[in-house]
Amino acid sequence: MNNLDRRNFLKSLGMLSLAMVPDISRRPIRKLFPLLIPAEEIIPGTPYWYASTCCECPARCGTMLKVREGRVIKIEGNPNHPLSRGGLCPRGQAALQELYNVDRIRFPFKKIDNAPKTKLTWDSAINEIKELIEVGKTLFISGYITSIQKSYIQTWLGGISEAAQLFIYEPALRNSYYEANRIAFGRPDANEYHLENADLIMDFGAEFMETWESPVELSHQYSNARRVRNENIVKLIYVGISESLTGTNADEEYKIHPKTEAVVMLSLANWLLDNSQKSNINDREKSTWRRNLQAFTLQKASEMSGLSIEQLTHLGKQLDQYPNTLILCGDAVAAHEQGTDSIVAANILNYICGSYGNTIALKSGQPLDAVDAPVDFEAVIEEILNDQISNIIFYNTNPFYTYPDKERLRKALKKVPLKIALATTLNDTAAMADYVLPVHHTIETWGVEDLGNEDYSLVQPGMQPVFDSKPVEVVLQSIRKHTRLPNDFEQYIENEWQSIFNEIGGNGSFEKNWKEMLLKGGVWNRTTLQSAQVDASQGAFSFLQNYELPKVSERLTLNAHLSHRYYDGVGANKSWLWELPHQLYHYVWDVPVRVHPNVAREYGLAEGEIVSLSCNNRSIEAPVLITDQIHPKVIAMELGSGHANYGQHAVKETGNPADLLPLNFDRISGDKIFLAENVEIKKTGKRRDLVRLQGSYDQGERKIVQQISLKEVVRLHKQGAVREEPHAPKIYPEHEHEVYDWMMVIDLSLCTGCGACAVACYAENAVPVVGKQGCKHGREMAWLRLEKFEVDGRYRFIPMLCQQCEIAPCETVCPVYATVHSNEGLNIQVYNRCVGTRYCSNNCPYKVRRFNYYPTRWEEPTNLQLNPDIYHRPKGVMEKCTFCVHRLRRAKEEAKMQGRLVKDGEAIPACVQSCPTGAMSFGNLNNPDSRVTKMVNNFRGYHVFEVLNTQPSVLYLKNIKHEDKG
Amino acid sequence: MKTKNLPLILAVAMIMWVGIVIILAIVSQKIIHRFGPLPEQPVEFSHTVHVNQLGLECLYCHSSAEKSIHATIPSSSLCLDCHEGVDMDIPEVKKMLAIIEEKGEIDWERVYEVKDHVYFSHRVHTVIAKIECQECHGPVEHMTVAIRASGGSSDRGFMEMGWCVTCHERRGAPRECITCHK
Amino acid sequence: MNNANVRIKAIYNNYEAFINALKVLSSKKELDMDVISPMPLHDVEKLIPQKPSGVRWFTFFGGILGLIIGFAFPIYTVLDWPLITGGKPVVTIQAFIIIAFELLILFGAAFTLLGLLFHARLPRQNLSNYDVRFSGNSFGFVFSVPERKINEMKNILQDADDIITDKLSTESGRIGNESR
Amino acid sequence: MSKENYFAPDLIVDQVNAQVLEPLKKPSKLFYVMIALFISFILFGAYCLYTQIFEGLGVAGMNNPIAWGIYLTNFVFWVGIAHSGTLISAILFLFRSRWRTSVNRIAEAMTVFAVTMAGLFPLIHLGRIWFAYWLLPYPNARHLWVNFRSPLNWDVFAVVTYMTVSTLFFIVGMMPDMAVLRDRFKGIRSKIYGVFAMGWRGTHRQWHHYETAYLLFAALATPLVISVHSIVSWDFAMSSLPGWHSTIFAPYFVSGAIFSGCAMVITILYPLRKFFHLEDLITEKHFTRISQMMLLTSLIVTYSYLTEFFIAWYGHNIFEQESFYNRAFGYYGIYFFMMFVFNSILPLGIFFKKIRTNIKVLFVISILVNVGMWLERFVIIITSLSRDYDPYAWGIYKPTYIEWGIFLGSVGGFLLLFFSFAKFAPVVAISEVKGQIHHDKTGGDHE
Repeated sequence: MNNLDRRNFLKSLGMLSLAMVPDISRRPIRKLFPLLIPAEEIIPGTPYWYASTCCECPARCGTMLKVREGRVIKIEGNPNHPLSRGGLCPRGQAALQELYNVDRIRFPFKKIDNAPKTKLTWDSAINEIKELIEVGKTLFISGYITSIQKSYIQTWLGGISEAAQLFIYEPALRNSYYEANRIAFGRPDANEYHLENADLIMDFGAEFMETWESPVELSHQYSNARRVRNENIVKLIYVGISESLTGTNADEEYKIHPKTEAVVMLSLANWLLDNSQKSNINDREKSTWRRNLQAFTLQKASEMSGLSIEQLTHLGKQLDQYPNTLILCGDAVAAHEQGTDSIVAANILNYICGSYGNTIALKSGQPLDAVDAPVDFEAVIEEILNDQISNIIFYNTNPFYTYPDKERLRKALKKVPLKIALATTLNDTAAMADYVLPVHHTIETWGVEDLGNEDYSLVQPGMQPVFDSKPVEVVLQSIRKHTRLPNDFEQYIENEWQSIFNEIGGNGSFEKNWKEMLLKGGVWNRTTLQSAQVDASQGAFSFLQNYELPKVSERLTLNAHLSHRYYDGVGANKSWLWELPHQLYHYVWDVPVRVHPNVAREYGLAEGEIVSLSCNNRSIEAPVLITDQIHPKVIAMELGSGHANYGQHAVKETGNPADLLPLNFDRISGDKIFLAENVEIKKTGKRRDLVRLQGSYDQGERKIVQQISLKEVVRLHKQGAVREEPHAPKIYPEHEHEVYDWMMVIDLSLCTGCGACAVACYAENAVPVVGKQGCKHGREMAWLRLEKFEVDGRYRFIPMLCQQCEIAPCETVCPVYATVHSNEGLNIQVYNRCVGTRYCSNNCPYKVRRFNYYPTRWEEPTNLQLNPDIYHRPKGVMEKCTFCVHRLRRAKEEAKMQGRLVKDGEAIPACVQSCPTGAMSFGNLNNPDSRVTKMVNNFRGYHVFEVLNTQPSVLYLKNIKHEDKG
Repeated sequence: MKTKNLPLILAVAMIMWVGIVIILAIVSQKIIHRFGPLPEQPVEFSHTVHVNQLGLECLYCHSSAEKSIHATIPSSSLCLDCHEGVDMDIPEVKKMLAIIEEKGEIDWERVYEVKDHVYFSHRVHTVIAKIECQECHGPVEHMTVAIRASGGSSDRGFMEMGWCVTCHERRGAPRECITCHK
Repeated sequence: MNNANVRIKAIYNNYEAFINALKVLSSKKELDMDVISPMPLHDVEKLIPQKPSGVRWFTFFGGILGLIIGFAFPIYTVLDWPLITGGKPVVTIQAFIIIAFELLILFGAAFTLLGLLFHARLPRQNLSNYDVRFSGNSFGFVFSVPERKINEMKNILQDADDIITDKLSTESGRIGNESR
Repeated sequence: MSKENYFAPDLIVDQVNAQVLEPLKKPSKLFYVMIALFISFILFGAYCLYTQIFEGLGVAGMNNPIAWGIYLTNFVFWVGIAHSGTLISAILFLFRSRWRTSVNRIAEAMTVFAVTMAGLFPLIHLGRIWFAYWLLPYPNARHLWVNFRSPLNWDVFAVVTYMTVSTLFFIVGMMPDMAVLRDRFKGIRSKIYGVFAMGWRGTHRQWHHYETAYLLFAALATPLVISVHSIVSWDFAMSSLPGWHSTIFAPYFVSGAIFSGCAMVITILYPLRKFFHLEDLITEKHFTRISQMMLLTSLIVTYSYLTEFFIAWYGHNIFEQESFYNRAFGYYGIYFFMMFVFNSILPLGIFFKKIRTNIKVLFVISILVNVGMWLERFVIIITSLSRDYDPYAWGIYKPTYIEWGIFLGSVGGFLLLFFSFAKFAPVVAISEVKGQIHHDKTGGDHE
């Protein structure tokens, strides 16, 4: 059971024998291989940065890849990219785990049905495929890929045979917004949101802080709206069917019956027409609008949705009271047959409230057919079933996880003679293929993404490929050489870029422009919001006339929504995302189904009990989690569990919620349905405890999360009030920090609890992952965690990390000086001096210290991600957040080489760098014009557990509680 | 054996035993570290010839000593710059050319190595502290194959923490734990 | 005591007889004798008064030494490399008081043992001037007298249970060597 | 006050030797079985320790909020038991109490062996045990010393001092008895006793210096007992945890130590007396006296429990209040109530004469008190850690078989040492008993 190798035996000898003779075993000699070709500017030991784009989800945020010794070790947001502005979401930060994944496919192999897997070399695989692909029609099914790659593949398919078809299967991306705009305004364009101009955001199920549209960009805009501007901050009202991060961050939260959001919106529109002066509809049209909308009374809406009349009138008054309103309608609510109708209703309400040209606009240039509608996928399957497709190529997609009826898909695939999968890691779909060819991960490939409004974002490889994989384009070309396509893809991109460059009239020579594009990571010239006039009259009226109310089922509805951590299941092979606790319930390494207490009482369910959910004659099993934040008629479950085979981290014992979804689609846009109606719950009698990392959500009067009302903020601001340091007795002399005194300020009103900082910390500091058993025993290693506490009835989030206290309770009790106070105000943890008494962890009131109970093993490819500036902590050693002291040290060294002090913002920890909303700021207190010194005596500032006089270096700013005026 | 002086014998034995152990500890500190296991390099590169006679700078080969934390080893292309033309007949040069032919690169034995919890930056020491290479690496120009030797004042615990700390004390360099501990 | 060459060991089982003999013998100052008993006897204390034992000074000195080391050593180590921990000053006297107290007791006890061994001439094996029965339940005397005084001694010790006399070979065979 | 004779009325000096030396004869078969059992405990404990060192501390039950488990409970438990020995032999010697003579050797032996067991646990609970020597302030090449401000370092000094002083006190106390054995046995065994007797002859001068030395040892050992267990309590009192951080901890732990020490003395005395037929030397009166001391310290401990809750209630510090509410009614509430019953309610029985003089009942009470005291340390350490300041980091701790194995190993070690000592050396202080009897017989108190 325990491997007594040479080193451990020597260790026990050393311990038992009294000899003080030091370990004089031979010093291990290691070989030194100088760089093969010493490229002039590559100097080992210094980090390099490549600007690229994150392809983890269709939002396409700009990223910077940090490269050390030829391998990417960190992904950070690109500071001047319009979408990310330096921040990233947790999924973006965890992209490296797909690149360095133990389950990556390392060599091409062949596996025909249940024959054994045979290893192939590249040439033999390509030759075999070469002949087989000639016969019959070829179908290329891919996920959402960069626009340039799509055009490359389409031209390549054209070379095979005109009947060859490319199908983009990305159920999470919806066409309903284009359809809704076409119906309402006759222009099938996407929406462009500007939350920063809004005073009131009424959000019908659009989880813009998690997965909707472009979460990082929208979170950033929302955080700008949350800052106090002319004595006001934005108010967020969330109306949805189940709870979410966006709902929890909202000021008011309402739960409505599924599929009734359109009625609510139209009834509000109707109410506004009668009682609000502000709507921009001229009187002439008002009568026609009133005639069309008079069917939607508040009474009807209240009856269908479950909201009371007072609540509805309150919502109406809110819309009337605030000048700049914005109505969002998202997939968590509108993912049913009449989803597009709800979005049209949202457009109408926006139109009536006058949001167009102010907080929302139509974005031209976004390609309409970016994604093929899932309803057409049915047609494709029919085609396959009657033997018209002879070979299928899968790339970067996993229909075997998201497609509801697995049997039907399997039956269809049986009829296809040649199935090829171009995949980085083996997922459910690749397991079905005959030939599996390892393909580059997006961090190892080229690409240009069209962001609309003539903005382009570049995908640039950061390193040589980790394994013997090839880029997709080279594989396709080697299968069948297409004359007009150049062999290597970079050349193709340069040509394409040449045409785009001419089209948008770039200045200067192409070479210079291309270099600049490589450096900046893309080209974007965000013009201001075109306030193109939109006229919704004729489209809306016809829609309103023949809109029939959705039939609402009284039985339970399952909301299988996209997950904040695994998106549509693609993140389920990343251990950091499983170890990052769920943002609301802090469960890890499992996906429970969330039920309302009434449902739990009705079926006699307790937390952790396994129930079997069945719908559309398919059933899955999942543990139960009881929460009162959800609508009584709805049970919710995030996508992510139940993969057939998707690597060692995927959770198999819990079922896949996508199985229960119906096979019909949105009646207008053909998008996928994410709500399953008439779900039955049956107890199975089995139990599997949920591992939850947060002990309790009730902070009592511990004042960990504090809140201040908007009126109070305005009043104090007028007085020019300053935070007065609570009277702390100065018994002993103060520490002096002459040069640097690092300080972090976290603004709780901007923090949305998304967890990007927590995953960035895992990536930067090689924090070990302990797995489900480790978390179950309470040994999670996260240096930074998001705590959720109730304050004045609403839940708020607070990032909790080592506070680097001036009077640190942990330092006085360490017997071996393993943790001491530095002259820069940091609490240093010297890992190789720690003996492991763990007294420091007991004495820390914030409990932010983590102990290595077991040695951490970094299996073969994952160790490439380790940052050489970080010590790989052995077992028996205490570790904690060090404000990323290795980054501070690097920055100080750079500054010292140039003979100056560190500038503000040059030396920041990974969490501050990755925060999409800019809630965290970090700087040197001795530097008078740093952001931190200005914020330090902000009257909203407070320290957690100030009563203990630990004088932490982390200052939290109270959350501002929004209040209605008058 | 008379029991009379049994306790005496016991006491003496104890003292002797402890004494031996202490002496062994001190000696081993000295011997082992001072010279360390002599590395066998694939090619007998002679520093004396290149530095003393030809007057080459340390930085000519170890180019990034002033630019990065590692003072790198030159790649074979640097050796070939001269040795493709000059004194090809010396046996060592022949051996080197053969190795480069066969493996493309010479796999040098590593002589100096810092423990993996230590952050040691060459450029800080060479550029900011302006320390001579000989100060730490010993009189390399008089060595044929570079061996582990210290030119520094106190040789006790060479390349150990104490040795670095004394030097930091002497030169007034920062003695914060975080300067060197990762 | 120059030519004391005869050693006499007297063993008494009866306590009264032993005390009476002791009264007589104790008056003879020149006799350098050992009064041996299996347990401490206060009557002996009164009859042969002794100075207060020197072990006290050992303990006192040991304690003071411990106290000094207890303060000096921590202060030296802290000043050698002044690492700041928590809000405490570099030289924290309060913490060092505890170390000093512990070392005071440690050195005190160690020096008491040394004092005892030094004063009681232990661990010297001087079992020739001893008899096994003394550790049972009998009392007795051991002293050396010159040849001529033997019978005088004998009649003093006549009601002892057992008297053993043997010639001492060398001059140096002193008995009461733990005189201090 | 009337001279209460604590020994069997007809006991005379001659029989003392016979009675005390009787157990040193050939050991009976049952003795070998017992020794084998204890050795098996130790081997199982060693195996668990071996697993823990090589696989990592994760095999034990500790986790993030509760980083100290039952290793610390065992440490405080064994140190607590160790203090009763010094108490009975030193403090009662200073008080000239008459009943201590026949009990003090057993108590001192218990001290020395309990301290050796206690000394192991600060090492066993370390994460990297192979660097334990860093806790000692030895001059090293790294110019690094030890943090003397840390309570754990005071612990190192306290336990080392206590171990040395109590061992010296034990050896010096046994010198005269070893001389008795040296004279009674032949061959190699006599030589070993000779070594321990260090040439003791019992001359009046030796007795004179011996008495002074013994008095000084007792004088030094008394403050040592108080200080060592105060330092052990400061391991917890110096922290900022609600439930640990209170000024009553030093007297509370010292009285708790004496309380559990006396209980362990009774637990050991009862079987020893029966097994080695020492009924004449150790009479019911001894048990009564020890139980009275137990009662006194039990009252102090009860007072301490109540003050802790009073502080929490009166102080209106929300952290303290919630921590103590959780201690009584939280996940570990049952252990708190068991502790309160065993430590506070059961010993009240000793007020009644019937119980005080009935040895069997005292034996049962003493065992329960020991369990109660172990639970008290368990409750203090674990419940305060499981719910303290930050509600996020509240957690539950469950000991694993490794920790129970190591505790069993320490119990086995203690009993093995004790029973082999009882077989090797006199269980009762022969010379002191003789002195006591002789003193009574020759009448009157001369002081």
